[in-house]
Amino acid sequence: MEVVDIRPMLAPGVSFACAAMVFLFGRNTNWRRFWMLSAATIKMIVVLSMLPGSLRGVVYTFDLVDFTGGIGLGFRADALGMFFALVSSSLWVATTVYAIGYMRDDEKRVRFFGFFALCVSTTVGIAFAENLLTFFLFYEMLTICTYPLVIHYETPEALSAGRTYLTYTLIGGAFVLVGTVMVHDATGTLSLGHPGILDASISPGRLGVIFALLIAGFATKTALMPLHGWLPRAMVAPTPVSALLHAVAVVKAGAFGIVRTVYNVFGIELLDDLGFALPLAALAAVTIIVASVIAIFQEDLKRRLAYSTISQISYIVLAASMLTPFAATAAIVHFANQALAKITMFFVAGAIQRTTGKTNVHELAGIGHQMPWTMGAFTIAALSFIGIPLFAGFITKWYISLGALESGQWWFLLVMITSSLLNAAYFLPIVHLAFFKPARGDAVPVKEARPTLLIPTLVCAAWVLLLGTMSEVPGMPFSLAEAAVRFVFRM
Amino acid sequence: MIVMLWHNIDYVASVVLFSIGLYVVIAKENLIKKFLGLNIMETAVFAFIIALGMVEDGRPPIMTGDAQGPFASPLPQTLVLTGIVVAVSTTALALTLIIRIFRRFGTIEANELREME
Amino acid sequence: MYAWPHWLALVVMTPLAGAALTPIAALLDRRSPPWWALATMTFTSLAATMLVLRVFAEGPFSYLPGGWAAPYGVELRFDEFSAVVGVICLIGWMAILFSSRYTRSLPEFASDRSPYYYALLLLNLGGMIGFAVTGDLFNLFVFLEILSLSGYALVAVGGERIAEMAAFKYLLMGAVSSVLVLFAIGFLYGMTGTLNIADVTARLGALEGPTAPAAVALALLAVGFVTKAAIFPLHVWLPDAHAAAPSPVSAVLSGLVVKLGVIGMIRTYRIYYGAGLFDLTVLNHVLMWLGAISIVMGAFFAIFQEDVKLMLAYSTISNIGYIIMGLGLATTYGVIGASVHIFNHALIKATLFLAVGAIIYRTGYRTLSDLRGVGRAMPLTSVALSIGAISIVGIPPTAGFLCKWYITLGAFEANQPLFGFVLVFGALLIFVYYIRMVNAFYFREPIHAEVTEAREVPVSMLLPTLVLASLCLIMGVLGRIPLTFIEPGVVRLLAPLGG
Amino acid sequence: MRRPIAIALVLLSAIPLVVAVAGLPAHGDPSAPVHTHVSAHYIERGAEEAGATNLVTGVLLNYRGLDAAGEVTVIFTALIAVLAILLGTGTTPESTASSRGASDRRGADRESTVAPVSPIVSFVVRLLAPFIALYAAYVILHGHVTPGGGFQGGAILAGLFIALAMVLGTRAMQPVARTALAPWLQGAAVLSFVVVGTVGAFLTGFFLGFPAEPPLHLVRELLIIALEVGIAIGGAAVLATIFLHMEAS
Amino acid sequence: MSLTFDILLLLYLVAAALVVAQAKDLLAASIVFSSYGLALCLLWQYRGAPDVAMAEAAVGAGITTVLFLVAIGRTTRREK
Repeated sequence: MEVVDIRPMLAPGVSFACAAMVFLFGRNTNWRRFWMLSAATIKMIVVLSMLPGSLRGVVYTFDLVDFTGGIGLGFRADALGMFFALVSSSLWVATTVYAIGYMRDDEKRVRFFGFFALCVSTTVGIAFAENLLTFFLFYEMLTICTYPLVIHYETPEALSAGRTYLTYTLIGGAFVLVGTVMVHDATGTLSLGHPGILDASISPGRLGVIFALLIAGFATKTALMPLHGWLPRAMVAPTPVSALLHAVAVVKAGAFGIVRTVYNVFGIELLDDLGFALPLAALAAVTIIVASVIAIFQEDLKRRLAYSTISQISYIVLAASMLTPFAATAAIVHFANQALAKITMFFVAGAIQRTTGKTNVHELAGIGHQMPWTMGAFTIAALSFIGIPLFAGFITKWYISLGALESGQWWFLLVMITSSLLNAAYFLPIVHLAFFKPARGDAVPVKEARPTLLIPTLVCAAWVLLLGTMSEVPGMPFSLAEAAVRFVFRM
Repeated sequence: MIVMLWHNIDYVASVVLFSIGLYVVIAKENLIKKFLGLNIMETAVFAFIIALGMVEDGRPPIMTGDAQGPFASPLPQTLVLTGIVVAVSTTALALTLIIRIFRRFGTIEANELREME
Repeated sequence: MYAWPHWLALVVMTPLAGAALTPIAALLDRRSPPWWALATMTFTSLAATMLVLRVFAEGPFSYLPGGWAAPYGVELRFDEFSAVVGVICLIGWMAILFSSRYTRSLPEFASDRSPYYYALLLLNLGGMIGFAVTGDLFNLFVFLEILSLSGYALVAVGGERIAEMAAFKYLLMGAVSSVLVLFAIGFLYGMTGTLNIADVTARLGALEGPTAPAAVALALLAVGFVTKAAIFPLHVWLPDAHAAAPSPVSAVLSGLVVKLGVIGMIRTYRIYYGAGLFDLTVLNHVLMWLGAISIVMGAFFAIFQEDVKLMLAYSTISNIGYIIMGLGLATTYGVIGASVHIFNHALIKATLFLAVGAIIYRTGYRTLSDLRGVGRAMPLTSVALSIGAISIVGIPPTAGFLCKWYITLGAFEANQPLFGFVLVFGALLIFVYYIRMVNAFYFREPIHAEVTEAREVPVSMLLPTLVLASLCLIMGVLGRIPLTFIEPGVVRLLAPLGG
Repeated sequence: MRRPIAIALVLLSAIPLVVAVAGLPAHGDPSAPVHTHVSAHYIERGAEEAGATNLVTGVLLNYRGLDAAGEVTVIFTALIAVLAILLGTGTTPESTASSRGASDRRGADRESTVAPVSPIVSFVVRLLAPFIALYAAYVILHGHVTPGGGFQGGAILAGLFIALAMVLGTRAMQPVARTALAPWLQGAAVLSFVVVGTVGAFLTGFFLGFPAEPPLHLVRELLIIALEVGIAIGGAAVLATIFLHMEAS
Repeated sequence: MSLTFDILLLLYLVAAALVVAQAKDLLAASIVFSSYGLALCLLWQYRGAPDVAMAEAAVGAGITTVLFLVAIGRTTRREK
């Protein structure tokens, strides 16, 4: 059932307005905080208010402008988009609180928070994009809005990282654009409201080019290997930005694009017939393993997390390209699972850096005693990534494994197991170091991180537990994912 | 055959003059010379247009009472009148620029100017 | 209101009359020329608005000066492409307003030069308007000369060191291309005995005998107009000329004057498509390739420029490449995209040049490294500049996007995917140099005190910049209006192709 | 290095041009389209429709009046362009006259263009001046009947002015160029088209229209003469001013 | 007779154009250009275009040449 409703447009609109207010009247700290927090809250309320309807199967749509002949800006909150929007808007609240604490003494706060709000605005825009053009629009805006955040410190290193970031993502964006044009040329429509708009009447060669273009374009933001080069370098950004890039916005936008390509542009049946999904799955599998191996050797905590992100985000790609209902559920649910766990970890890394100034893994010995709450949150996230039952990550791995069995491709199971082991290999040493090793050298007494940093961390960690234990409870995001899967598989 | 060629000689001459002018514009370095070349190109085109409007044994298109045809076509002549004005305007502007360039750089040879730039 | 027929005569004659009266106005009051020019353009804009409304409501219409029927007298014909007069008036108005303060900073710009500067601007605008609305080949040439001559002089008027040389280079190439156009008109006249564009088309279609003259005339017209439009390899005059001119003039030259070469190409196509004498595939392919080379080359050169205005000038070459490529694609989408890009690029480039002009006016610097950090000192101007930059790269929802989208669609429609790729990746190259600019303006520490202390420019300069910048956004969001507006014209242009 | 490229380019363009002119209707052929289409109408009806026995004038001012308006605008543009480039550079006639006083010998020497004028030439020019002016007036006012017209006459006047300037020294002519009337004279051609065009619009309903009904033939004649005079004054003033400014630079 | 006259005039035009092209002395080139204009004027008078001939004589051969002379006087006479 489709209902015309302004809320899908309102959601990105709120953060857009917030950005405008911040840019215009952001000099005053109190007003800025007021705008940021109230916009984050309002937006979450707007998204949440659509949740009951979405669970009932209602799709909210709103067409803003029609340029001409089916090319226009439109918003559409279907189950898949709702899921992504829910994740990003709820995490925006957490990140905002955290960023207010983290960026307290920064000179360029106005610019930072303005673009920060714009980023979230565009992310929700991506989630609610009705067609590929709107998707592309927000996708490019996201690229541009994150650039000032990446180069925030304006050091030569940051500027160079920013250049790398732009080079990768803009070239990716160009691929997406050409792919989009070809889709329009082939079908005359760009709508994402169907389980597949391309059909078999188009020559396989052309479909192959479209698939390659779209996937290559989205994969640059997803940081799928070998297109991952920008992500570790972008770690020079302030920590809330890294959290945003990795957990909520940029990488997820790419993954969401791949999911949309697979489910809404091509559709399950067509891709199954064409057999394009298998190479993509193989690529994802390789990325999962290789990135994990690289992560083991990273000394810098944030860089280790970066490679971990590359590995984890590929779960979504892998699951999406399996083309079975169980795997699809895993792909969608992983948006939330990965986001919460990863954002927790970045919050922790940032909190440690702000409180103690430490960035390297080996310096963390004994820190668990000084900052028990923070490191506790870290442990929860780590266990979730490894895939221990009761934690959110387990759900993903379980459903991917079910999907692997469903599709009869046993080697996916092997990938899952290897990946879990590797995750353990690079996360557990940190936990071990933090809690079971004495602090080395001049142990300056360090207290727990300040509340604005700690509370968001703990909230996210709690959600990791909550998603892991109570995902089947009606009303939890899981049921939304199932609704999305039903639509995609026409069940 | 030869008579035909002689009859068409105006067109051919226009093309020859046009080519000479074009050659001067491209090959010569002196700016004034370039502009002399451009003027030759322009007059060549004028000659071409006037030749278009000419008639065998034609008279000027002036309709005094006793005038008998055939008359040359008046339209090409008006075009060329306008063209001449355009040509002199362009020349005046170009020469002014050349004088200013000479004041500034002390030369009007294109190759020397390129080095100074 | 818009049905009054005389608007079409007024829109042509008002700026010319205004120009003739400007030195006289200066006699009465030395400070009056800018305001007089502004008043003239205001009235012209009114007329242009009426005309655009009328063509939107009724389709193309004619005006017959002197009342002589079409092939015997000169016909003014206003079609969808002529709607460019709207943009000409808008940008002209803004440039004049901008100039009223800007010219005070020019070297050698003594106040006694001022009336002639405004007269030249008015003549330039009037020439462009006449060029866009005339339906007669020779009249086209006359207006081409008015706009070219005034254009050459406007380049030199600022008194930059190389201004006169740039102007001369422009003049030489422009004059040669004018001669070529006149030669071609001579050929067409010799074959058909008429100068009216519609009549030439019809009689050329019914032509008996050799077609070689028509082919050569086409080649001459193409070379002539492509030179005016500054397409590779005939672009060499453009960068210096547009960089040396005063910024409001650059806005007019880069935004409008080069576009008239494109309009000339459209008129040429109208004749030859309509006559159907021969297949234009070869010409189209040549134009596509030249367009593609211009896109890449213009963008590539722009990347290495330190001088902001030179950078913008090279980006003009790149963007004209888009338009010419769209024309060469010869598909509905491609030509619609190209035609609308004529309008949109004019807005965008004018925004950029005015914003840069404002910055130069305040700081006196014009290279990227000198202008570091200016974004903080002049926030509003810099925002306008950024909007322009985003638009010209073609990032939605700005004005530049839809055109590029349409031209890319056209490339696929014409089964030339290669050009689709060139276009999209050319846009990326363009982005690279605008990123350099934004980086320098916003994210670097200033190295000059003038930059840190720069204040926002006065309203007469800020207003045009901001209005144009917001139009870049509005035209992006309301992109459907120009697209649907131009569509009938394009369909009519291409109708002989589809059979 | 430039020469071979130039020759190649010129040949490359000349060959198609020769082929093209060979394809045109035979030169002077009365059955060519040039003579049978629009021109035939002019020759047949032009004299009575346009009100000028000299069809060239008739076509220029009447049938294709907008072309003529454009033409005078072009030359006006040239003047404005020259002024815009030269003014303010310290080389205007005014500043030359004032700054290069009698003490500056070089300035005095440079007043005439090429070489000192011999007394005989000087005498002849002065002697002929009134006759040339008379001839110019005839060419202007009789342009719609006999060969000639406003622009030709204007050019002759300008030529006379230039000859006098060479003979008498440019400084003697400066007062003419400096009058408050100068902008009016320079813009005369364009303005006369605007005025006559507007009058025509009121009389006939078309811009630049000339009333063709027999009772108004005198009006038509007057309008055409007004245009011719305007063009002549404008053309002469523009060319003379350009000369003076270039001379003084 | 007429054809011979034609040919002679046209030959003169081409020859004058060549001289203009090759002369190193710009003053000489300008004067030859003036004579070229007068020859054109003659040709056009003969082609039935007296109006154009008059304009060319006054403007093309006259004023244009004077402007060239002024420019040469203000710059340089020799072409390098």
